[in-house]
This record gives sequence, C-alpha cells and structure tokens, in this order.
Amino acid sequence: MNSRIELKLPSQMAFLGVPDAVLLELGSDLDCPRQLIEELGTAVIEACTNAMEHGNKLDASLQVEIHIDVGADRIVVSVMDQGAGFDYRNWQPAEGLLRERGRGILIMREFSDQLDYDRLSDGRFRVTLAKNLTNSR
Amino acid sequence: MNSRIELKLPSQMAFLGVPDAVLLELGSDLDCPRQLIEELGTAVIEACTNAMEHGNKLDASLQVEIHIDVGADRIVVSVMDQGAGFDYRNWQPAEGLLRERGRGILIMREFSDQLDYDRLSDGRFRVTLAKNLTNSR
Amino acid sequence: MKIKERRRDGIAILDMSGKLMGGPDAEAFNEILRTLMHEGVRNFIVNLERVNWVNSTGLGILISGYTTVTRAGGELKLLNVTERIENVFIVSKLSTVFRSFDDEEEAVRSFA
Amino acid sequence: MKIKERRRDGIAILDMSGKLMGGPDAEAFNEILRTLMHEGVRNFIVNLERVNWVNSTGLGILISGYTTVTRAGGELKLLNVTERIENVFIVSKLSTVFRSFDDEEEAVRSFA
Ligand SMILES: Nc1ncnc2c1ncn2[C@@H]1O[C@H](COP(=O)(O)OP(=O)(O)O)[C@@H](O)[C@H]1O
Ligand SMILES: Nc1ncnc2c1ncn2[C@@H]1O[C@H](COP(=O)(O)OP(=O)(O)O)[C@@H](O)[C@H]1O
Repeated sequence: MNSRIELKLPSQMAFLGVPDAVLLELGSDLDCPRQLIEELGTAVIEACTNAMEHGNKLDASLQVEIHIDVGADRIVVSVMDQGAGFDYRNWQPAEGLLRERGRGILIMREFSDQLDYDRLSDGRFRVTLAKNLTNSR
Repeated sequence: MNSRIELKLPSQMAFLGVPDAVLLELGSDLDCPRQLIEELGTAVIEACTNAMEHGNKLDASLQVEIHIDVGADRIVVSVMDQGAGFDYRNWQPAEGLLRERGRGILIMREFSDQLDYDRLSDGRFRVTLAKNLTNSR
Repeated sequence: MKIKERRRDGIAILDMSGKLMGGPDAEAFNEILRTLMHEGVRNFIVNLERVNWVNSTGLGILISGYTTVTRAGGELKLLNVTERIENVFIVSKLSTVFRSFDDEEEAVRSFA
Repeated sequence: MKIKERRRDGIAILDMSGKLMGGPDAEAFNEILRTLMHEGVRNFIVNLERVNWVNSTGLGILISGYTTVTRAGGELKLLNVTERIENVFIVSKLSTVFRSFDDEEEAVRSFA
C-alpha cells in the first residue's frame, strides 16, 4: 500500500529545502534509520538542483514537480522539469578531485539504490530515484 | 513577488505533519518570529484535518491539495477537498469547556489573520488562511 | 504519536512523542489509561516535552483522558508543555483546565 | 545560508548556518574570503555545525575557497562537520582533501 505525496516548486534554489523537509517528516514516522532518509534527501536535493538549473534554466515561472511514493520498505521519488534533458546513458563522470562542479549525479547514484532518467509523454524530463529503507546496501 | 508551493496529500491523518514541515522550512528562511509560523502551521493542520475528515471522509484515494503563497510580509495558504463543504457564514462555535471536538475552526480563526471558505469552479471546497508575518496582532 | 509508560510513587508518567492527534492515537491513549486504571492507578502525568504539535482532535484525546480520570477520583496533569502547544491551550481556553508543570519533581510532589 | 565571522589568534572562523548551496551564497562566501585575505588573513576555519545540509554546488563553494586560500599559502579547515554532511564528503571523495575537527581549540591549535 503505497502513498503518494506530490509537490510543486518554483525553479528557485531557495526552495530546495522543501522536498528535504517533507522527506524528513515522512521518515520520522517510518521505522528506518534516519541516515537513509538524509541520504535520499541529499539525492533529491541534487535532482531538484539539476531540474531547476539545467532543466528549467532557473526560470522561476517554471515549476519543478516532485512525486514521493512511500512504501513499507522503499521510497521512490521522481522529479520532473520542463527542459531538454540529457543523455544519461552516455553520461561520464567528471574528473579532478578539486573540480567545483559535476558531483550531483555521482551523489545521486551513491545515495540511492536506483536512478533512472526518462521523458514523459507530456514532454517533461524526469529523474526517478529509489531508496530501500533497510540498511542492507 | 509571491512564490507558490503546491502540495497534494492522500486523505490520511498520518500526513498532517507534511504541510507543517513545509511551512517551518519556508519560515526558516524568512525574517519573522518562529511563533507566527507555528501558529499558521497549527491552523493549516486544522484545515487539513477538516478537509480529510469532513471533506474527503478519510478516503485515502481522495487528495487534499494545499497551496502556499509566500509573500514578503504575508503567507496565504489554501486547502482544497472534494467534499460537500458547509455553510461557514452560519457556523456557530460549539460550547462546553470539556467538549472533545469542535475546536478546529476556533483555532484556525485565532491563529490566522483572515479565514475564508468558498467553492472552486471545479467543484472542490476551499478554505483560505492568511497570516501576516509581522508581530502586530 | 508514541507513548511510553513509567511509574513514580504510584503515579503513571506517560512520555508522549511525535504528533498528538485524533484517529488511531486516541484509541492507544484510551487503552493505556483504561489498563492502568484497571490496575488501580488514579494519578497521571502526561509529558508533552517531545510532542511536536497537537491539533484540536489531539486536545480531544487529552480532554477525554482528563474527564475519565477525574470521574474516577484521580488527577491528570501535564508536564513540559512546549511554547507551541501552550499557545494552542491558551486559544482553546484549556489552560484553565489542565494543571501543568515544567519540572517533573514538582509535578510528582503535587500529588502528595 | 548565513555566515558570521569571528577571529581567534589571527585565524578567521566562519560560522555558517542554514543550507550550504550554490547561487547567491557562493558569492557571499567568496566575497568574505576575498575581503579577509585582502586584510592579510591566511588561515580559515569553516564551522559547519549549524549547516543543515550541503549539496554538490555547496561543495563547490568550499572547494573554491580551499583552492583560493591554499594558492595564497594559507589553510582552510573544517569544524564540526555533522554526520549528514560528512557522508556527502565521503561519497564525493573530498574527505581526503579537507582537514576537519570536532573541537574548536584543537582546530585553532592545529595552525600553530
Ligand atoms: N534535469 C536535467 N536536465 C538537463 N541536463 C541535466 C539534468 N540533470 C543533469 N543534467 C546534465 O548532467 C550534467 C551533470 O550533472 P551533475 O553531475 O549534477 O553536475 P553539475 O550540475 O554540477 O554539472 C549537467 O551539467 C547537465 O549537463
Ligand atoms: N472542509 C470541510 N468540509 C465539510 N465540513 C467542514 C469542513 N471543515 C469544517 N466543517 C464543518 O465544521 C464543523 C466544525 O469544525 P471544527 O471546528 O474543526 O470542529 P470538528 O472538526 O471537531 O467538528 C465540522 O464538524 C464540520 O461539520
């Protein structure tokens, strides 16, 4: 029995804390280690950062939509933007320990158990992150 | 320059903490007393409680939708349900200090600067709460 | 909402945490009160320190408990009511009903 | 994000709070570093105790500061990195770059 929470935000970095706060609140009622929720929150912050910046080009009139599906042992979060997307299959991690950018997708991969990108029929670009709520990574 | 955050929740009391967490997070970036945000949060929890219980009859497949409009000195929150509504103009406060119910609307009135009910053209019932972010009540 | 039960000098102290609201929580709270009263307990301290918020149906839970305990000749008092919750008590005019304490020792002594 | 600046033994301690992320925050942080370095300060402690979270662009802010300070012959160290933020440093392999301390005295002494 999954429950879905939906969230829409203007594409402004100032609101990146909102999906994180929602996840922490949902997590407070779940019987799972807080660290897992924090990791998922950090991954979702990266997903939203990219959706706002690369997808919606920080146009505050464009929304980022977030769906949070809470299951008994898994949370699945998808983040949708209105941009051109990119080709994740051919994505290569950036290099250089002291580079200032290019860590978002790496963090999303490390902090989630599944990461997928696709395009919706309405044209929006979507990233989906899944996190298992048991400490068995 | 208002910013709007939108939220949709299943009609389950377990999710009443979500809009409150969103408001506290938004408030943490505003230069206003935390008490005002807590009061608004409590009022919104009441609005959502009523939307879930009286509006959507706790049918988890029906959503409660919440819009949060953040302005420089005022936050306006509206909560929409899919129920029959009620006649707020002829509403009378319940009596009896030790009654177990009938305090929601009173709390909403005390903790907000404006409280209105109306019906949307799509048929949904809506309550709108406004809270000024300055301590001048 | 979670409820943990402790005893001191025959007084039951209920440490509540989370969100105090109606629904399933109400049943859990009533159940605990009933069981304890069945065991002969009459005096209760409800510790709200770790309760994030209370809504009107949560107030209903406390009032119902208060009424039940008072009718049986006992007392139900509150401990560590946070500012946020205190404000809800004030606007609902319930601060005149519940005796509340910021100090557990004092709350315990008040039953003596 | 808010930044408060203090000095101890010629070391600038920057007490950060809120969310450490790119955008306007990056400019504010760089500006403070530039001003302090102009005044001759070379040693920095960035206190992350009250930072709720950091994202990848926030890491970029710290890295940019680290690079600037190191190039000028100074040092930038971290203080009170919370577990949540530490985990982000670990997965981004930056825990090897930044020296970090849990104790302010120790951090200050490390510059001696
Ligand atoms: N939602 C998105 N829409 C378009 N491009 C994206 C999106 N998310 C990621 N990308 C692309 O992937 C690249 C790598 O992203 P990331 O690892 O987060 O690093 P950064 O954002 O710092 O460049 C981005 O520079 C961008 O080209
Ligand atoms: N969203 C709503 N839809 C339908 N009826 C409502 C709604 N909100 C409030 N009401 C009506 O107003 C009454 C008073 O509400 P309230 O003061 O919150 O107390 P309570 O919910 O404990 O009855 C409710 O019993 C209900 O009849």
